[in-house]
Amino acid sequence: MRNAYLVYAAKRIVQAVVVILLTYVFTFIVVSILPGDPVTNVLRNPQNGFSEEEIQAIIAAQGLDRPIPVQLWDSLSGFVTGDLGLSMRSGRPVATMIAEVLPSTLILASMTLAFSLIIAGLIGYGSQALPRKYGQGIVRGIPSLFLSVPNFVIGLLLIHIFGFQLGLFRVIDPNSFWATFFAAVTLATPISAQIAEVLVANLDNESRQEYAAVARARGLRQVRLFFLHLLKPSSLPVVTVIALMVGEVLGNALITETVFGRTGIGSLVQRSVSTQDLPVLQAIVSLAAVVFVVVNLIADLVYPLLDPRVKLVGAVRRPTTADEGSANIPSRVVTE
Amino acid sequence: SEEDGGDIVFLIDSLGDTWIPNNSAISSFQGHIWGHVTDKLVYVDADGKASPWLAESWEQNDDATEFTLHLKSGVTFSDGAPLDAAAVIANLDIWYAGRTSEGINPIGLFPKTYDRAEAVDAATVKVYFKAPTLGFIPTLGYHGSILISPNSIAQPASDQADLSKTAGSGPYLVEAWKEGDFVRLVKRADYNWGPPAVGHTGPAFLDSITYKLVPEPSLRVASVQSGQADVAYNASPQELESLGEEGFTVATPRYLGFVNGWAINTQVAPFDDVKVRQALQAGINRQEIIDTVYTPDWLLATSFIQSNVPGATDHGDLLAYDPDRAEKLLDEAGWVKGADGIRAKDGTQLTLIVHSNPYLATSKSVDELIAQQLGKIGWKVVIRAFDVVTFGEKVRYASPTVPAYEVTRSFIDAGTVASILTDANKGENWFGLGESDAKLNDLRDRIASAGSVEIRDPLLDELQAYVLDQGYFIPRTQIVQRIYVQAPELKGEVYNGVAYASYYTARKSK
Amino acid sequence: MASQDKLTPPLTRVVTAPRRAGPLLRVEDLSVSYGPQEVVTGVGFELGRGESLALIGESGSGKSTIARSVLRLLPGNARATGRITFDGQEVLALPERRFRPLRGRGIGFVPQDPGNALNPVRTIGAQAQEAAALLDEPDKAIRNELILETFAQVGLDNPQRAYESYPHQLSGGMLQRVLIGLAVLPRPALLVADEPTSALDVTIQKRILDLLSRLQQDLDISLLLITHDLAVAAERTDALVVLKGGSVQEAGSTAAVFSAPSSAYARKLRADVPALNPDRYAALRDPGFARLTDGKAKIAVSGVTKTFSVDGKVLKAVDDVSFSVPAGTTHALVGESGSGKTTTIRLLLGLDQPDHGDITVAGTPLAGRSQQALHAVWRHLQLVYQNPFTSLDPTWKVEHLVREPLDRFRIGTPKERGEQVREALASVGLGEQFLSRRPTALSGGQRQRVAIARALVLKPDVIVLDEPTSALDVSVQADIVEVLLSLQAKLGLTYVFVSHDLALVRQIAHTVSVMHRGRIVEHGTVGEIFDNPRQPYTRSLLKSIPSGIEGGTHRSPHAFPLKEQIA
Amino acid sequence: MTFSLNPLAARIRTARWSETFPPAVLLSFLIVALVLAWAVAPGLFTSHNPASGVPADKLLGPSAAHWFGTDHLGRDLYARVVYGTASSVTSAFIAVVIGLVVGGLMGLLAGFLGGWVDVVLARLVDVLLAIPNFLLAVIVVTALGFNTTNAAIATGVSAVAVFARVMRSEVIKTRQAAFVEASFLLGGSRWHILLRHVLPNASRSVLPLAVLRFGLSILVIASLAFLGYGDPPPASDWGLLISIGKDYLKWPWLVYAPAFVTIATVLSVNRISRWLRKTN
Ligand SMILES: Nc1ncnc2c1ncn2[C@@H]1O[C@H](COP(=O)(O)OP(=O)(O)OP(=O)(O)O)[C@@H](O)[C@H]1O
Ligand SMILES: Nc1ncnc2c1ncn2[C@@H]1O[C@H](COP(=O)(O)OP(=O)(O)OP(=O)(O)O)[C@@H](O)[C@H]1O
Ligand SMILES: [Mg+2]
Ligand SMILES: [Mg+2]
Repeated sequence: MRNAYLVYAAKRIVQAVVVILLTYVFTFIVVSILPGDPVTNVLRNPQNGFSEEEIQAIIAAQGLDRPIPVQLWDSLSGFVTGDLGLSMRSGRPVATMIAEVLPSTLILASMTLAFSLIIAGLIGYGSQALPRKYGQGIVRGIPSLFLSVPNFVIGLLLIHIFGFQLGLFRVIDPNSFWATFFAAVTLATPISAQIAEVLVANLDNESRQEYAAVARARGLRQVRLFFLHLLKPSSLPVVTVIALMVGEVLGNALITETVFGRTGIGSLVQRSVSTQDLPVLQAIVSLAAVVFVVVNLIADLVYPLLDPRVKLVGAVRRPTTADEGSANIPSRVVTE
Repeated sequence: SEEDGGDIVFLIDSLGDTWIPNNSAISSFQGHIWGHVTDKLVYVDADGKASPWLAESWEQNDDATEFTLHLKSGVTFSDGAPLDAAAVIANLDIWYAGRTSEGINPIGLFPKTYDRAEAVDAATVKVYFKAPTLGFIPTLGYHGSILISPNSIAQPASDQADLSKTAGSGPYLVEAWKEGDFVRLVKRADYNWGPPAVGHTGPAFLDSITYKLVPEPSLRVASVQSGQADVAYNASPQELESLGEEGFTVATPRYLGFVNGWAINTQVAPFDDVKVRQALQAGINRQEIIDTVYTPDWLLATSFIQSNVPGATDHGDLLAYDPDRAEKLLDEAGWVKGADGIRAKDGTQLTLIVHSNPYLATSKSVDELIAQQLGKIGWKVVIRAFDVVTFGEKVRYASPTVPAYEVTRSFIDAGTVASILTDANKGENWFGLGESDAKLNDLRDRIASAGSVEIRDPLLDELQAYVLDQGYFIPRTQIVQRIYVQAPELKGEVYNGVAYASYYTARKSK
Repeated sequence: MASQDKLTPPLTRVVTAPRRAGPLLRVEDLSVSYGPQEVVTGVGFELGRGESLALIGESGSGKSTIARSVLRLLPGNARATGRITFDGQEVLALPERRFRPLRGRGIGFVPQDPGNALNPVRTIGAQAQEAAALLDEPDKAIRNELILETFAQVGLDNPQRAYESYPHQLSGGMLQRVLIGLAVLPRPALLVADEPTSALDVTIQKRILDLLSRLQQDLDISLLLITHDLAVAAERTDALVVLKGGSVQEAGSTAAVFSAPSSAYARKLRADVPALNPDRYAALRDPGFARLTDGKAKIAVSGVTKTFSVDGKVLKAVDDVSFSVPAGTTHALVGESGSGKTTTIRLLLGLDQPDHGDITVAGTPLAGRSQQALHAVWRHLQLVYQNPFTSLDPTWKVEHLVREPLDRFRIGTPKERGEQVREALASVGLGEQFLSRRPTALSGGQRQRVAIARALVLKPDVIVLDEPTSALDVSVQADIVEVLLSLQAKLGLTYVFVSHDLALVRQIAHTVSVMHRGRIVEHGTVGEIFDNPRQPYTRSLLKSIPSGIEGGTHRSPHAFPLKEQIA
Repeated sequence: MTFSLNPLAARIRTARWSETFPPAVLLSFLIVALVLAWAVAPGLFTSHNPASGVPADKLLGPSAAHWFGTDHLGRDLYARVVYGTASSVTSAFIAVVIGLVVGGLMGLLAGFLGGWVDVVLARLVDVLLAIPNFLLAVIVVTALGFNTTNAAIATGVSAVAVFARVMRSEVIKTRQAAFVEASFLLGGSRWHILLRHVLPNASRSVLPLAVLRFGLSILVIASLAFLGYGDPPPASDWGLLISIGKDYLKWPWLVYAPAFVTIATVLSVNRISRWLRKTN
C-alpha cells in the first residue's frame, strides 16, 4: 500500500512536470502565430507617423525577426531557469509585473473559492434539508440560473447597485474590502454553481444509498445525517472538482477584473493579449498551467489519503467536473 | 490662496503600454501624465499657436536649416539635474534616433532631416538640419517632445520603463504608480517655469492628481456622477447631453489635425471614377451623424482639416448632403438600382468596404449610420472591425483591399499636409494617386516651397477645395478624440493643441 | 468463547421500556403508492412480542416498501395510508420528532445489501457510536465496551479490529454481522431484516440466519424477516405473509402455509424453490444421463492453470483444473464466490489464455488460435452472462440484439435472419411485441431470456451459462431453467452451467465439479455429489441449503461456525 | 394512429407523459423552439429592419411599436435580437460541433485504442486542460482575428479537452461493459464494436454535455464579444448587443432585453440538458 502510493505519487509528479513543459511549448507556438506584436503595435499608432520601412528597421534591430524555434529555445531555457524575460510592451521584467498583480488576484481567488464553497454548501444543504416540493425545487434551480447569466452582467449589476446606488464601495478603489467582496461574488457565481451541481448530485446519490436509510433507521436526525454521513463522501469528489475550478477562476478573472477595474492577473492578460505581449502571455499561461497542474497534483495526491476506499492499483479514477455531467460522477470512487 | 490644494481623481480607460518616454509619449492616455510630469520647449495652444516655454526665444536662418534656442535658466529636473543645453541636446538626440536595439524608439514625428545639435553655452542650443525644416519649432510643442532628465535618458530601457525612475521638469512628480492600475502625481513645490501662455508660471494649485484606470466607460461616468471621482475621460457621447444638464462640465476639445473621414483609394474600383467619389461625398448626411452619434459639441466638417488649424478654410458647400445629386451622379456613372435596392454595374454591386478605426470609440457607430444613409441611395456598405494590432497590420493607405482608410491623425503644421498625400519624398500616398494627379503635385510643390504663411494660405485653400471636390477625402465630422466629463467643483484646466487637459492651472472648490 | 452464547451482564443491564399489552406490531389496511402508482394495497398483519414473521414474495411485490413504511423510511415521492401500530403508537400519524426516538431503540433495521449499508468513508466504530448513543449510557468507556462486546457476540473474532476498520476492509459476511450487531445493540423490541442474506454466499447465508435466530431468542426480540425464499422463511419464522403485486395472497402460521399452501401463488412459490423440489425437472433432464456414457466429450479441459498478479502478489485463480463434458449434457461448476468459476469459463471460451493446460472444444484445441480461428469456434460456443443488466447494449432494440450474431457471422439472408430472430425469441417465450423494446423496458427475467435467445439464435452446440439466474428471484429462475432444459431436450445442447446454488444444480445438472480456491475438489455425477459427498467442503456447501421446516435447523442453536476470519 | 382506447392505458400514458416531460422542461423546449424559429425565419417575427432605423427615434424605451425599445442609432432592438439569433445560435453550434467532433474523436481513440495513443492524447488533453478555458479562447480568437465565427472556433477549441475527457472515460466504461465482450463473442469486429456499441453508449452522456455546452458557448461567445472580440456592426449577436448596451446604462433595456433573452435561452438549454441526463 505504502509502496503503491509512492509509485503512484512519483508517476503523477513526473506527469505534472511533462504537462507543464508541454503547455509552455504549446502556448509559445499558439502565441507566436498571433499577428503582430506590441512593438509594431506602438510603432503603428497613426499619431506616431512612422513609415513602414522605419518600422521594419526597428523590428530587425531588436531581433524580433529571428526564427520561432530559436526564440522558443531561448524562452524555454529562460523559463526553466526561472527567468521570465522582459515585457515587449512595457519593457519591464515580466516577473516584476506578475509579482505586482499577483497578490490582488490571489486575494480575489481565495475569497472566490471561499464564497463558492459557502454558497455550494448552502445549496447542498438546502437541496437535502428543505421541504421537498418548493424549497428544494428553488434551491436546486439556483446552479442552473447562476450558470446562465453572463458574468459581466452580474458584475455590472453589482457595481451599479452596491457601488453607486448604495455607495458601499468606491469603484475607483477596487481593492477595498467591499469592492473585492463583490468582485468575488461575481466570480463565485459560476464557480459555486458548478461545485454545487456536483455536490447536489453526489448528495442525492449518497442519500439514496442504503447506508443513509440505515443511519436514519438508527435514529439520526437530518442535520446529523447531513454532516456526519452525507457531507464527507459527497464532498470528496468535490475536492477534485474544486481543483479543476482553479483554472476556471483564473480564466473568469479576466472578465471580472476588467469589469471591476482591478489590476490582477486577469487584467494583465487582457492587456497583454490586446497588445500581443508574448513574454507576458507566455509567462502567465505557464504560471496558470503550473498552478493548475500543481493544485490538481495535490488534489490527486491527497485524494487517496482522504478517501479510505481508494486502493491504488493503476491510476486513480477521478470524478469529472460538473461540466461533464454530474450523472457521470461515480458514487464510489473505488478502483478495482 | 485659500483655494489652493485639493486632490483630484481622473478616470481613464487605459494607461497605455509602456512608460519608456520615447515609446509612450504619443499615447492618447500616457500623454496626460507626461503633460504634467514634463515640460516642453515650446507651448502650442488649442488654436495651434506656438509660444515660448522653456525656450524663451528662438531664431532660424532663412532656409530653415539652422535654429538657435535660448533656454530659460534655473530650470531643474526633479532629480536635481539642470535643464541646460546639454540636457536639451540629449533629448533632441534620443528623439531623433532612439536606441532601437534596446527597444527605445525614435519619436515618429520628429523631423527626419535632423542633423545635430550643439551647445553654444549652457543656455543656448544650436540645431542643424540637413534640409529646410519649417515645422521644427511647432514640433517642439508636440506631445512627443517631452524633456526628460539626461540621467533618465542614460538609463537602460527596463529602468526607463519604470515611471518612478524617470525625472521630468514638470509641475508634478510621480508619487506612486502601478502598472495597469493608477498613477498618482503630487505637486512639485519649487516649480516656477510654467508656459506664460496659460497665464500662470508658479507651482500648481492642486496637491495631487490620481489617474485611475477604469476600463468600462459607463463606470467612469457613473463614478463622477456619484462623486467618487472628478474627471471621466472618454465618456460615451450619448451621455454628454444629460451630464451637461446635471451640471457637469463637458469638454470636447479638438486637436489640430485632419478631420475624421476617409482617404479614398482611387486605384480601387469603383472609386477610380470621380463621379462615384463625388456621389459618396454628397450621399453622407453629416448633420445626422452629429445629431445621432454625437452632440452639438461636435462640429460639422468644413474641410478635411479641423477648422481650428491655421490655414483651414470653410468648404462646407462641397460637403452638403444632397442625396438627389448623389443618385444622379451614380446613374450617370452607370450604377443602376437593382430589385433589391442596391446599385449594380456589369453584375457587380456598388459596395464600400470600411474598416472602423480602433482608435476612435465612436467610429463603428458612425460607420453604421453612414451605411444606413448610403443604403438609401443604393450603396452597400460592409463594415469590418479589427483590433489595434490587426488594424495596424492590415489596414494601410492605398492598399488594394482598403478602398477607404479612416483617418484620425493630428499634426502640428498644415504645411506638412500636402506632402503626405502623394508618394513623393516618402509621402504616404493617401489616395493611391502616386504622381498621377498633376494638379495635386503642383499644389504640393508650391506649398512646400512657400516662404511665408501669406503665400501658403491661398494655396492651402485651393488644395482643400480640390481634394474635397475630387472626392479624394470624404470628411465625416470634425474629430473630438478626447472627451472629458468633469465635476463642477473643478475649474481652470487648460486644453492644448493636441486636446490634452492640463490641471496645472486648475483649482477645486470645496 | 462462552460469552458469545450467553449474554454478558452489561448488555442485560440495558433497561427496556415497560411493555404494553397487545401485539408489538400491527399493520392494518396499509397502502403505499409511489407517485400515481400504488405498489402496496390493503396489507395487514400482526407480529407478537418475541415472535417472528416473514414477508415473502417475488421481486417487486412490495416487501421492502412495507418494511420501510414500518420504519418510516419511504422516499419523498411515496405516500402511505392505513394504520401501523407499534407498541401501541400510531407510526404513520406520529410527527417525525416523536417518531425518531423509536428508530433504533424501538425498531432495529438490518438491510439487504451489507456492502452498501455502512458509510464507506467512516470507520465502523464511528458508526457504531451512533447506535451506542441510543443507549442512554453517559460513560463513553462503557459504551465502547458495549460495542466491542456486541461485536464479539455477533461472531466477529477481532472486535477491536472491526471497530477500527472501514467498511470496505471487511467481507460481506462480516459487514452483515456488524450491521446486525448495530441493530441489536440498543436492544430494540423489533428487528426488521430486509433480505439480510440475498447478497451473500450460501454458506454465509446460513451462518447469518442462524445468528439472527439465536439473537432473536436470546434477546427476546421480535423479527420481521423479508425474503423471497420460501425455504428460508419456513425455516426461520413462526408466521408467513405471502405477497404478490402488493397485496397479501395468503397469511398464517408457517407450518400451515408451508405444508399446505392454499393460494395458487403460494403453491407456485413453493414449487419454484429448487431446494424443496430436487426432482422438478427430472423428466427433462434425466434422459441426458444416458449420454454421459455413450456421448463423446464435447468439451475437454485438462490441467488448466491461470494466475493473476495483483499488487505484486501472485494469485492462482484457476489451479490445475480438468473436466470434460459429453455432448448433450449439462456440467455444473459450483463453488463459493471467488473460487475461480468465471475464470475457468473465460479460459474455456478463449477470452483469456491459460498459463498451462489444454482446452479442446468439439475436438479442436483452443490454445494458440488466432482471432480468426476463435471466431469460427465461437460460432458454435456461446456465453450467457451472469448479469442481464450489463450484458445487453442498452441502446439497442431487442430485435437487433438477437440479430447481431447472425449479422456478424453472415448467416442466411436478411429475411431469414428476421425469421430466426423471431424463432429464437419464441423459444424463450418472448412474443413479437418485445422486438422493438430496449433492454431498459424489460424486467430482469425478460432480459435474461433475450440474452439466452441471442445465444440460441446461432444454433450453437455449446452454451456456457455464468450464473444466469443468480440476479433473478426464484420464480423467474424457475421459468428460465425450464426454458433451458426444454431446449436441451429438444436440440441436444451442451451446457456448462456455473452456479453457487447447489439446490439448483441438483435440479438440472448431469455432472458437477466443485471448485474451491481455484481447484476442483470434487467431481462426479449429480447423484454422486449430492448423495454421497466426500469432501468436507462439499458437505458444508450442501448443509447450507435451506430446506424449509422438514430438515431445518429452526430454533436449534447448536454449534455452528460462528466466526469469520478477518483477512 | 392507434385506436387503442383502453382508458387505463391512456391514463398511464398521460401520467408518464407529465412525468417524463415536467412543465419546466416543456417550457424550455418551447423557448428553444421559439429561438430556433427566430434563427430560421426572423422575418416572420418582426417587420422592423435590424440594420437600419430612424436616427431621430434613437434610445426610445420599450413600447408597443418597439417591444425592446430602440438603440443609439434608432434601430428596433427586438428586431436586432431576433435577427441576431441566427448568428448567436450558429456560433454556439459551431463551438459545440468543434468541441464534440475534435474532442469526441480524441477521447474515442484514446479510450478505445489505449496504449501510446492514449498516452499521447491524454497529455495533449492535459495541456489543453491546464490552460484556463477562457484564456485559451481569448488567445485563439486573437490569433484567428476578431469576428464571431472565430470566437466560436476559439470557444470550441477550449471545449475540446472537456469533451475528450468525458468521451474517453465513457468509452473506457463502455469498453469494459459485458455487452461489448458479448458482441466480441458474437463475432463483432473492433470497428463494429467501436461504431455500434461503444460510440452510441458513450454518446449518451456526451449528448447532454453537448447540449449543456451549447448554452455555455452562448455565454462564452458573449463574454468574448464583451471584450471586443466579436463581429463588427451591424451584426447583432446577443453578446454583442449586451456588450454594446452596457455602454448605454442610462437606457438599461439595451442591456436587459438581450441579456434576458440570453439567460432564458441558456437556462432552457441547461434544463433540457439536465432532463436528457436524467432520462438517459
Ligand atoms: N422510490 C421508488 N419510486 C417509485 N417506485 C418504486 C420505488 N421504490 C420501489 N418502487 C416500486 O415499488 C414496487 C415494490 O418495490 P419493493 O422494493 O417494495 O419490492 P420488493 O418486494 O422489496 O422487491 P425486491 O425483492 O426486488 O427487493 C416495485 O414495482 C418498485 O419498482
Ligand atoms: N482479471 C483479473 N485480475 C486479477 N484477479 C482476477 C481477475 N479475474 C479474477 N481474478 C481473481 O481470481 C479469483 C477467481 O475469480 P472468479 O471471478 O473466477 O471467481 P468466481 O468463482 O466466478 O466468483 P463469483 O461467484 O463471485 O463470480 C478471484 O480471487 C478474483 O479476484
Ligand atoms: Mg426489496
Ligand atoms: Mg463469477
